[in-house]
Amino acid sequence: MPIEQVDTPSEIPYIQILDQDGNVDEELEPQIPSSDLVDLYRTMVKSRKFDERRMKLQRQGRIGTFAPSHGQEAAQLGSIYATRDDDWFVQSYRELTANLWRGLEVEDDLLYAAGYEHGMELTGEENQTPIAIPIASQTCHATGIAWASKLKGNDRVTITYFGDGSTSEGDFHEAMNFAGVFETPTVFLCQNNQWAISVPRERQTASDTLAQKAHAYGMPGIQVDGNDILGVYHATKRAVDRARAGDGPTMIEAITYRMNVHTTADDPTKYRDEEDVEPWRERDPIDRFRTYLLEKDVLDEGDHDTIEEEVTEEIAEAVETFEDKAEELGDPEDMFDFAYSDEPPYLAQQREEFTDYWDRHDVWGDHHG
Amino acid sequence: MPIEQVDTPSEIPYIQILDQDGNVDEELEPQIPSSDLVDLYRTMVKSRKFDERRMKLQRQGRIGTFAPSHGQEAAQLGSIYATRDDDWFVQSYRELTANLWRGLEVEDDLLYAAGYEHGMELTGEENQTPIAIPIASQTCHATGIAWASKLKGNDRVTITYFGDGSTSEGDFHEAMNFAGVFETPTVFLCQNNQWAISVPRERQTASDTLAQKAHAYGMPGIQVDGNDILGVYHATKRAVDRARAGDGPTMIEAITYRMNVHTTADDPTKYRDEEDVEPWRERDPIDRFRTYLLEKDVLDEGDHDTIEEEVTEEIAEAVETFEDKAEELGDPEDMFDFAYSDEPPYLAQQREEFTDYWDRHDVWGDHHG
Amino acid sequence: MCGVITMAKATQLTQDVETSEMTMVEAICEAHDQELARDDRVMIMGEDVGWDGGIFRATDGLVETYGEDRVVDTPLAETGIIGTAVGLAINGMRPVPELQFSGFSYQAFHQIESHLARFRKRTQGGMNVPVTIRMPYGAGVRALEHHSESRETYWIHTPGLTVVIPRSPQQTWAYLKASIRSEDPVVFLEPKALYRKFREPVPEEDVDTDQLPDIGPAQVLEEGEDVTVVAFGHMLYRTRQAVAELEEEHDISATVIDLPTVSPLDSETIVDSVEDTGRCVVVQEAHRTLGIASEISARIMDEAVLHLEAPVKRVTAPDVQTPLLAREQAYMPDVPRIKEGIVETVDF
Amino acid sequence: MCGVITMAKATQLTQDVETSEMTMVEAICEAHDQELARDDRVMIMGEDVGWDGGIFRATDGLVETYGEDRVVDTPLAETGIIGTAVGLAINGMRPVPELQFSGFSYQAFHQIESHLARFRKRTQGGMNVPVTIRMPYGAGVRALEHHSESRETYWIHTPGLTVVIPRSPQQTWAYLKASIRSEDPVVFLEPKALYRKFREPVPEEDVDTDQLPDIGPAQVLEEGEDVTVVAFGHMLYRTRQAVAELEEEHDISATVIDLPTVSPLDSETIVDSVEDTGRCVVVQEAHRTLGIASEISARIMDEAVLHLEAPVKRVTAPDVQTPLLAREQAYMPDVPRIKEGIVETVDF
Ligand SMILES: Cc1ncc(C[n+]2csc(CCOP(=O)(O)OP(=O)(O)O)c2C)c(N)n1
Ligand SMILES: Cc1ncc(C[n+]2csc(CCOP(=O)(O)OP(=O)(O)O)c2C)c(N)n1
Ligand SMILES: [Mg+2]
Ligand SMILES: [Mg+2]
Repeated sequence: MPIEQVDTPSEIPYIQILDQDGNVDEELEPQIPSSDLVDLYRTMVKSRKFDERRMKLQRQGRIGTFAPSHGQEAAQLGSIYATRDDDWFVQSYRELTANLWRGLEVEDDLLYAAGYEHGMELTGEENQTPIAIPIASQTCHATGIAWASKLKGNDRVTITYFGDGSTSEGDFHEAMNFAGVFETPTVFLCQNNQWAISVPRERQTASDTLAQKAHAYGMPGIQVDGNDILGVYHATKRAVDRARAGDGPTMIEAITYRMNVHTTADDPTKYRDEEDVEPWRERDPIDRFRTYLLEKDVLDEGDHDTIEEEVTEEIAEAVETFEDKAEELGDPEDMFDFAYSDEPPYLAQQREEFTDYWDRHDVWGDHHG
Repeated sequence: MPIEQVDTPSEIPYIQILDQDGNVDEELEPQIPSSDLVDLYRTMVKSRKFDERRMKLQRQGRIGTFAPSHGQEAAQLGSIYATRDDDWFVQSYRELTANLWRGLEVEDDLLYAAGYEHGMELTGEENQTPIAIPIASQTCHATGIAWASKLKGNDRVTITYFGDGSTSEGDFHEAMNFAGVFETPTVFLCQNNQWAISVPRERQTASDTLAQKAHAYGMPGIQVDGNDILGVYHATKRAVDRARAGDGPTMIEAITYRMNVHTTADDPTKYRDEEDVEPWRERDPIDRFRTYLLEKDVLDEGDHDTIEEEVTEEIAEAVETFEDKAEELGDPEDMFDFAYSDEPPYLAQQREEFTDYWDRHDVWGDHHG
Repeated sequence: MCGVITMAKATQLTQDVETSEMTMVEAICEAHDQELARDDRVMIMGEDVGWDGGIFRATDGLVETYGEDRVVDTPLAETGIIGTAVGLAINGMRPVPELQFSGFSYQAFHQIESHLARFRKRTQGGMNVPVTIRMPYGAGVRALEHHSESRETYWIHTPGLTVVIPRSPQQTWAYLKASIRSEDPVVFLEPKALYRKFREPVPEEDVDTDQLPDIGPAQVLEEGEDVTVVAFGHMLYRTRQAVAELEEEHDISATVIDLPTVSPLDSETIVDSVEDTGRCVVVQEAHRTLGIASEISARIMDEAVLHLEAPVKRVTAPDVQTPLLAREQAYMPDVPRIKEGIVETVDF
Repeated sequence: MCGVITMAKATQLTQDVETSEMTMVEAICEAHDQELARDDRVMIMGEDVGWDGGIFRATDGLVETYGEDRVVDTPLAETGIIGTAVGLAINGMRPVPELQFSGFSYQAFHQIESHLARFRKRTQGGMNVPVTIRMPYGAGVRALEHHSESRETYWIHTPGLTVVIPRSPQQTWAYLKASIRSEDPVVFLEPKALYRKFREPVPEEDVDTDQLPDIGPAQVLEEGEDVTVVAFGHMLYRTRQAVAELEEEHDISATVIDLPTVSPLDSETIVDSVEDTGRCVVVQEAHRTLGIASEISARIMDEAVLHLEAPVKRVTAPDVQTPLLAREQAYMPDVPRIKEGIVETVDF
């Protein structure tokens, strides 16, 4: 007997369907209707454009901090497109592209970024959770949501998004472990964008891949080229189908890159060289997808400009709607709303005290700092 | 390119040197001096005897709850014996055997179990940490302690103990990940005793082995027969040598069994059958080690009884010492000690208020419940 | 079954129900059983709540009746327990997680503070997370380190949470049921020193929600003239003994107020009473600094300082780490200490 | 370098030192630098504290000087940061971990409560864990959810911790150095609204420990007759403006007390002052229920209620979840609100 080898799982497939130059692997090419292909493309372009617009609004002080999606459009869109509308979408804070696909209104995003909870109004009917800022905390919710679907006996799958850095948190570990134990229909979609603010992937963990962490929880792990929308779709579809069939969770590591700042509060020149970013420009997920669509005659040369104009227009209108709405929301009394389902007397008394004060003073500007 | 396999580590050796019947694998048999072999044996017997004695004291209400080591003596002793005295020992709460090897006085153990912090007095010179009750929390300390050794440039290794259930906690995950990233000289010794109170190993995680969790952190994992003191020694020595050489952490899964209650507050008949336990009686680590020592002529037939008598006597004396000490510690004022390095005025005032009260009332019995 | 009672005081019940004599821990188990039977969205989850029946037996026998999907032994991971409970609640379940001891709730602190307490607010009232977290808490059962703390302050100071601490088997039954049916997240702290301390008749049958107490209001248990004494949970038990002895020995007549809900805190009831009696003693097991007694004292300062004939007295544990079991009785306020506090206040 | 000053008030310095004008965040960086240079057991650790220099630049340039072993970018894991810091401290280091925002300290709550605050007690004084946890805290910088809370109560209510909240660049420099040298674990809460608000001369050279302030005592910044006003951190800044305006506009003369150490709380200094003025206003950024103002009110109740000519006034945020940035200025006490509180108390 002395020393023998124990068999443990070690397979991690790496998937790429559209290569860096937009060539497609025809065997694996998914059959996506043309209208969907165009919608997907439009969503990517809108996401990119809106990121640019938000950045300006932020620099002008009209909204607060946000985390751009730039560079990660394919990772988000290929995966969310592999889910159904009634599947659950459990986001972190960088999923603009996926949110747009799910129907997020641009003005609501801005309202939230400008500091109004009203932008995050949800009824529970949307099958999605609000932005989750504490890193990896939402992965536990995703396991719980998926678990509930299983208990209720419906076939909805839950997909949750998180970053490379998020894999270091205990919450990730516990969410994955519960998912493994209860075989919940969860897809753990890690956007490995190589950075957690200033900390590169290599210093986040000594694990060779992030995908292999799945094995610690008895679930399969997959790596995919995260800038290849078709590859991401394929990998996610596999995981979604598996979950829907009752075979449990999967973790996907989508390898991509954070092309921009971490958030608008961040200055990447402090910790990374422009040189590090350069090679990733060649791998731009939108360009790559466009090449494919042109090749496939789903788009023609002029379409891109039209789409860009259209989405720019949509965004411009939404910015106006946002500003009107923000104006209407002047009164800070609403901070008392929704604290409890019935306002306790003590809080009602405070509401009075504070609104009385606010009525007498204009105090919600910055000027009293 | 389409789908290719990523190479990830998957080796998990399983080690056994003394088999269930006490037969030794001569190639792997470690060269341990006879006097050490006898000391090890004596420590195992003492641990077992003291567990029995503590159980009685607890049933009589003379001490509070504790967690017996019964069945896990080899897992603890084989591993701690592979470390040096100046290595760091970071325990959880079930490591009686390892503690006895490190020099724990039986009366101090009892004092602590009877609810006197005095039993856990440590100066920092012992290179060990106190009992840690929050599951897996000590594994983070072990990574930190080992990290400090590395930063200070000394070659001390840190060994930390935890159970199968502990691998589910976020603390375990973060401790392992930090250890992997900073390549700390830590040995993570998991005593997989098959149970976390009532929850069996299979329901704790869907991972095939616990040892393979090491791969998620870029470190080697080893499985070992935890009831085989020689196998545990061998596996730990390998990990300790590796850590001491500066090659980083290792996780060891020692497969053993919790033969007794979880703690004295537990009733295992609620959740496990005597049948489950039965096969493990055949694998008793002390019996197995005795067979080996008899075979090897390190012990002869009468020695066991002599040793048992000696340790029983030692324990009896220690129980008396404990009771004398406990008697001396009647005054509860010491609960004010060591809260801060300098007692703040407000606390000094409270100390006066409370001691004044305690002086006027005999209030530390149970009778005012 | 042992009788039929009306129990307006502890439970708000106006209808008569079949009862049997139960300890607090049996009352918890009974309430679980009834709520599981009533609403199949309810589920119990936690470490050892299944086949072991809970380490205190608060879920004894339930897995046998309701199966492993509804009474779930989870992995050993508090963040996982609370985090998945949040998710389960988002998707329509009503999880009742047990954390084995309140001293291990800190492992899940961020899920409680950052999500459980905020989800409704964050989504503008759209998404409730009706989770009731049960935690045995407090000293008095000769347990280990981390098993005896009273840290309700952490939860009271967290806006968005409701914090319930019951005093008796009846009250526990009623408030646990009300909590499970509440749309708000509840931290339900069970004074484990009372788990098996005494028995009371507890309903063996389910009742309608309107028969369950409102979560929030304080309960005036006794009306007196000399002093208002406020307590809850384990300390209420000791306080009533102290008050009874003082009535007998010193003819002191006290109003006794119970706070089954320490958050939101019903200070109106306390303030009203203090306006009458002019004196107030608050008894808590927690250490003094920033215990709930401090808040009550501060609110009386706000609202009724002019009515005071003596300073509000806080009878509490000292501001030190909760000691191990040899000192736990000295640490907690006991009957004589409570009596001294009241006498001092009355004689001020 | 910009001058030479004596700064007894904020720092306890009796010797003259070279200074330069710094913001609070620069003062933190300077203090780090000096302590790293002075004692090679000191190390900085946390998310983005290395090559990024900290997201607020509190550790800017330090990794370049001291290397990656002493200024450590850790994985993204707060439990890991605090848990390993405890281990590092046990084995002789003096870690100064940064948690990126206090709103993410809850991930490490159990390591702080269960270990950091107890190690000394648990080992009967034998094993200290001299860890100083820095956390930016409070509102006012237009940040995201979880980035603006004031929850010092959690730490104040945890016996065994020292909790420091500085008010100015000088004070930050002095107390951070004193904290790092303290044998006790310190939670060092930095009011990020003041990070770049103003500059003060801050020593560019190291000083001996006896030149650093004692951690504990309150500081009387101004002596007045009509009312005692207590504050700390960001609110102290606003409070002083309010007091200055009131002196000018209403001829109100206030004693202003700063609490650089909110735990252990030096209530003696406050009580002494209230015995003179008969009136007290406490200003805190945190919401009201069980904020430090409640404790101060309760202690005044204990010790000085007979001296009061008006109830102790708590000027605080309301008892709701900290709102997003659009409402943060309305949420926090501002200068007019503080003035109203003081006037109400003086006119009572
Ligand atoms: C618990 C917690 N700790 C720290 C932060 C601050 N923080 C926000 S984003 C971030 C990095 C996240 O990295 P990653 O998971 O890779 O996601 P990415 O931002 O790259 O998409 C950090 C440290 C936080 N939000 N939550
Ligand atoms: C954080 C935390 N949660 C829960 C507990 C209660 N508890 C004590 S021991 C235990 C089971 C531990 O199982 P395992 O890690 O396998 O160690 P074993 O007791 O089997 O040695 C539990 C749940 C605890 N001490 N700490
Ligand atoms: Mg990232
Ligand atoms: Mg175990």
